[in-house]
Amino acid sequence: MNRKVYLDYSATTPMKKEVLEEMMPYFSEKFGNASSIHSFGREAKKALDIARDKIAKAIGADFKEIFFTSGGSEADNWAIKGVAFANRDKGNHIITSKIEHHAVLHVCEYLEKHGFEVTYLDVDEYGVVDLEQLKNSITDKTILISIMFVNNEIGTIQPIKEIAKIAKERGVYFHTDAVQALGNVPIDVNDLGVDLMNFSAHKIYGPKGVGALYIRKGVKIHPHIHGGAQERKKRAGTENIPGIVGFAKAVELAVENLDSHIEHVRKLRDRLIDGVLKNIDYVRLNGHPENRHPGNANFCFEFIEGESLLLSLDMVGIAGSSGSACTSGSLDPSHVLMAIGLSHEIAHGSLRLTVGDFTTEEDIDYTIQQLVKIVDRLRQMSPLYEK
Amino acid sequence: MNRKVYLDYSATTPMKKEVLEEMMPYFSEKFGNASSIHSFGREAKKALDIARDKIAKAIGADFKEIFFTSGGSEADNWAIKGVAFANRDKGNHIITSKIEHHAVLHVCEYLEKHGFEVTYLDVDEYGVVDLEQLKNSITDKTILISIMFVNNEIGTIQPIKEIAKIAKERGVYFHTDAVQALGNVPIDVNDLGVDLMNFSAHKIYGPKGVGALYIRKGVKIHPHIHGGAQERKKRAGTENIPGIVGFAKAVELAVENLDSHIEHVRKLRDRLIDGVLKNIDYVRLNGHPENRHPGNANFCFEFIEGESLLLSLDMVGIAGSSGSACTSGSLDPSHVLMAIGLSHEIAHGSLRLTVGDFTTEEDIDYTIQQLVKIVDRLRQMSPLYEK
Amino acid sequence: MYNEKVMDHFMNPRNVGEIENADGVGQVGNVKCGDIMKMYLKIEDGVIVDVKFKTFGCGSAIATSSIATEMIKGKTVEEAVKLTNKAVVEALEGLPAQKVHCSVLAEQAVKAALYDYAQKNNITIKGLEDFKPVEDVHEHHDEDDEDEE
Amino acid sequence: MYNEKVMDHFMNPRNVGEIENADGVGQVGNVKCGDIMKMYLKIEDGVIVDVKFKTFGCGSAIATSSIATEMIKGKTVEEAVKLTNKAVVEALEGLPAQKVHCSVLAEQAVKAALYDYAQKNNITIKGLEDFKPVEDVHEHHDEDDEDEE
Ligand SMILES: Cc1ncc(COP(=O)(O)O)c(C=O)c1O
Ligand SMILES: Cc1ncc(COP(=O)(O)O)c(C=O)c1O
Ligand code: FES
Ligand code: FES
Repeated sequence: MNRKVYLDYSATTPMKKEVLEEMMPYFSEKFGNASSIHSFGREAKKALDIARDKIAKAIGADFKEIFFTSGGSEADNWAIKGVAFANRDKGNHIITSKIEHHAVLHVCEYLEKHGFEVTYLDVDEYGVVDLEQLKNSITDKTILISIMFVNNEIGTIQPIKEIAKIAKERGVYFHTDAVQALGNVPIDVNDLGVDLMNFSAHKIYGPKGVGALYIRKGVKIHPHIHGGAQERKKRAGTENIPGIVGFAKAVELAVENLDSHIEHVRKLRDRLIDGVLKNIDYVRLNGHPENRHPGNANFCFEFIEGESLLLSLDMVGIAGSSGSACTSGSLDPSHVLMAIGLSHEIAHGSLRLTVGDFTTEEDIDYTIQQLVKIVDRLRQMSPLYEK
Repeated sequence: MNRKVYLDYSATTPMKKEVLEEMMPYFSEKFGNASSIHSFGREAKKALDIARDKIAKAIGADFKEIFFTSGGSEADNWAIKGVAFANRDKGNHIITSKIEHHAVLHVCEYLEKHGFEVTYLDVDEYGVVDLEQLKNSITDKTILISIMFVNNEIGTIQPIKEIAKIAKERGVYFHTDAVQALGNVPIDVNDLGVDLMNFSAHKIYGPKGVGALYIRKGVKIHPHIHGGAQERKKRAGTENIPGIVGFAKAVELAVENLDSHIEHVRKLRDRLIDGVLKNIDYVRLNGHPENRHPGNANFCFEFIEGESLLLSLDMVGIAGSSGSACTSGSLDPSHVLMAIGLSHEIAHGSLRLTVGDFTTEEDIDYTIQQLVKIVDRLRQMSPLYEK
Repeated sequence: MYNEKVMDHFMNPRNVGEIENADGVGQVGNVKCGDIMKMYLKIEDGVIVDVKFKTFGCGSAIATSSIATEMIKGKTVEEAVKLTNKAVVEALEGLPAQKVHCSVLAEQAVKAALYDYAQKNNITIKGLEDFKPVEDVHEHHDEDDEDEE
Repeated sequence: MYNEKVMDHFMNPRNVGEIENADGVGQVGNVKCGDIMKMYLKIEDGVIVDVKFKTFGCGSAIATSSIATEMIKGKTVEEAVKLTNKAVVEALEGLPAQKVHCSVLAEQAVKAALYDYAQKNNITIKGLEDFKPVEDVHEHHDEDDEDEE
C-alpha cells in the first residue's frame, strides 16, 4: 500500500512552498534579534513589522492590535485568563459554550477553581449556540463571552456577528477562537464587532508554533508572558521571526485565495459527503448542513468504534481523525458530539475527514471506496450490528 | 562599508546549517500533528520523542522531565508562576537575585502583586550572589529560589551547585535560568541538583520560538497552558515539530562540541578584552574575571553613552549590545550594572560584545581598531571628558 | 502506536463470528464506554473445541479478543479460566500503556462465557465461583491528572 | 531606527566643541539619566555669531544638539529663544517616539545658554523670564505601561 491520502487538514496542514520560501532567509542570514538596535536587529524588526501589518490588514485590524503568540492554544489561554484577571473587579462571570476547543474549556475550568463562575451554553443538534440562552445568561457580573467562530470537530459556524452585538449591548467583552475560521470564512474584526480573536498558523499552511491574538484597542487585558518589552510589553520572549514571517505569508495567501480555496474544498467535501451517505447505511452527518467549514465532514457510523475505523483507514493510507487531534489521548467520546445530543454509542463511531488545498478528486473517490469496505468489515465484527 | 561583524551572540545566533537540514523534512512532508494517530501523526510523534530524548540525555535528565515551550521567557514564567501557585499552601516567599533576566524579575514583581513576597539578593562587584545572604533569607515560608546560571549581560557564572545544596537542605525548590549556560558550560541536572532549569534554542544556533523547561520528577507545578493533552497535559498546543527537532539538533551539537566551542570563543573573547584594555583608557571590564561565559565581554567606557557607541559601531558594521537586547526599548541603565555597584554615569557607557562560533580573529582585530576610534570620537564630543 | 503483532490481529482477526447454540456466551463492556466484547464457546468434554467473538471497540479491543480466542481454543475449561490479561498482553508483545485495560476486557469476556457455561450446566468452575464482570475497565484519567490543576 | 538625516547629524555633528570665554553657556540633563548637553554661545549685537556644543548622550541627543546649533547660528537672541523641540524634530525629519524627548533637551540647552547670557548681561529675554531647565526629560515609562500589571 503506497497511496497516502491526508484528510486531516483541521488537525494541521503541510506548509506551502511559498511560505517556506518566505521564511528561509530568516534562519541563518537575517537572523537578528528584533530588539537589537544594530543592523541585524533592525532587519528582523522590519520583517516583524511587515508581518504584523499584513496580518492586521487581512482581518481589518490595526497594526497595534495584533500580538504574536506560540499558537492557538496560548492565545486562547491569554485571551481568557488575561481578560478575566484584568476585569476581576468588574465581575467574575464568563460565558462560553459546551463545544469549545479544550484550550478554552480547560481554561474556564481552571478559572472556576479561582473564583470565577462559568456558564457553558448549550448548542442545538447542529451545534449552534442558543442566542436566547446567551442573552438570559448575561448578568451584571459577566465580563467575558467566549464563543468559537468555527467548530473544529463538526465544522459548525456560529452567528458571531449577532453574538458580538449582544455582547456590545451588554457591555461585555467578546472573544472568539477563530483558529478554524481563518482562511475558511471571510473575517473582518470591525464588521464582526469582536473584541478578541485568535489564530494559529499551522492550520492555514503556515508554520507550527506561531499564532496571534487580536486585541481590540482599549480592551483591558493582563500581559501573558512577563519579561522583555516585546509585543508592547504584553508577551515577552525573543520573537520567532521566521515563524511570524511564514505566518504572515500564509495569511496573505489564505485571504488572497479565499474564494478559490473555499470552492475547491467545498466541492471535494460535498463529493465525499454524498459518496458516503449514498454508499453506506446507518451513517449520520454531524454539524450544520450548510453553515459549516467548507472542508469539514464529520460522520458517525453506527455499530462501530472510531479508533478501529481510524486504524483501518490508516492501514490503507487514509489519515482522518475522530474528533480533534488533541483528544485522541483520551478515551472519552467527544464533548462536542455529546453536546449536540448524540448517545455515547453513536458518538464513539465518529470520523472527521477534513479536506484541504492539496486534496484531489481521486483522493475522495479512493476514500469512499475504502470506507465502504472498512465500515462493512468492522460491522461484521460488531456485536451490535444485525443485518 | 561592507564588513559585517556580529558580536551579539548572547542576543541571538544564526541557525547552523546542520540544524536547518534537520528541520527541513518537517515543514511540508512530515508535517503531521503529533497528537494524531495516523501515520502522519506517528511520524511527528516519533520525531518529538527522539528530540525530547536527545535533550534529556544532554543534561542528564529523564525523558519525562523535559517540557517544550516557545522559548526561554515562557519557560521562566512557567517555572516561577507554576511553582509559586502550586505551592501557595506551603508558603508565599520567593528568593531571587537582583541581576536576573527580566523574564524572572518581572514575574516576581507580578507575584508580589498577588500576595507573594520576594527577596532580591545582592551580588558582589563581580555579580556573584551572596550565599550567606541567601541562607539568611530562607524562612519557613520560602517555596522557591530562582537564580540564573550565567548572567546574560556580564557573563558571571553563579555557584549553582552550592545554591542547590542550600535549597535542598532547606526543602526549597530551586530553579535556574540556564538560557545563557547551555552550550557554554557543562550541565548535568543531577550533578548540579537543580529542580527546574530552562533553555532557549535560538541562543545556541537553534531556531527562534522554541525552548524547554526541565522539571524534576515530583516537583509540584501547575500546568502552564491549558488545553490539549500535549506535554503531559502541562503545556497545551500543537507541538512545533520542526522547531523542536532543530532545537534537539542544536543541543546535540552544543554538547558534542562544548570543549572546542569554549576554546574558540574564549580565545577570541580574551583577545578582544586584551585589545580593548590595552588600547583604550578609562575602561572597565564588568563581570567576573574568570568565572564567566566564555564568549562574553562587557565593558564600561567612561564619559560616553552606550547607545551612541552602539550606533557608531553599527555604522562600521559591528553589532554589539548595551546590556540585554530586551532592555534596549528602555532608557534606564542596566539593572545588572547597577547591582554590581556602578554609578549611573558609568553604567550608561556599557557595551556588551559576545563572541560566537562564526567569529574570526580578523573580526576581533577590526573591532578593536574601530572601537579605539569611536570611543575617542565620542569622548571628544563629551562634556564630561577632559584630556 | 500498536506493534505489528497487534496490527496483524486487528487487521486479520482470528475467529470472528458467532456460534449458534453455543455452550457458553459472555458479553462484557458497555456501549457508553465504547467497547463491547461478546465471546461464544463450543465446549465438548470440558474442552473448548470452538470459539468465536464479536467486538465493538478500539483496535486493541479487537486484537486482544482475537488473540484470546486463539489462546483458549483447544484448552480445557480449567486452563482457559486461568487466562490473564497479562498473558494476553504478552502474547501480543505489548500494548501502549493506556491500552492495557483493553486486555482486561478480553480476559473478562472469556471468563463471562465460561461462567455462562457453568451456569447453564449447573457446575462451578474453580476461580469463577462468584464471577462478576467489571462494568467499565477504562481508567478515565491518566497518570498526570493528579498534579493538574 | 533613525532616519538618514539623524544619522548624518549623529555621525557628522556640526559645531562640536567649546568656545572659550563664551557669552552664554548652558548645560542641561544629568548623568544619572545618561545625557548631558552643554551649549556655548558667542553673541555679538544680539546675534548668535558662533555656537558649539558637547553632548554626552544617545544618538538622538547628539543629532538634536547638532541640528539645534545649525538652527540658531546667525539668528538673533529673540529668534533663538523661540526654537522649539518640535522644530528640531521637524528639521531632523522625525525621531522615533521614545526619542522625541531628546529634542526637548536640545531646546532646553539653547534656552539655558541664552539665560546664562541674559544673567551675565543683566538683561531679560522675552520668554526666558523665569527659566528653569527640566531635570530629567525622560519618560521612564512607555505608553503601554498603565495597562501592564
Ligand atoms: C538569561 C536569559 N533568560 C531568558 C531569556 C529569554 O529567552 P527567549 O528570548 O527565548 O524568550 C534570555 C534571552 O533573551 C536570557 O538571556
Ligand atoms: C478551534 C481551535 N482552537 C485552538 C486550537 C489550538 O491551536 P494550536 O494547536 O495552535 O495551539 C485548535 C487546534 O488545535 C483549534 O482547532
Ligand atoms: S477497549 Fe476501550 S479503549 Fe480499548
Ligand atoms: S537624550 Fe536621553 S535617550 Fe536621548
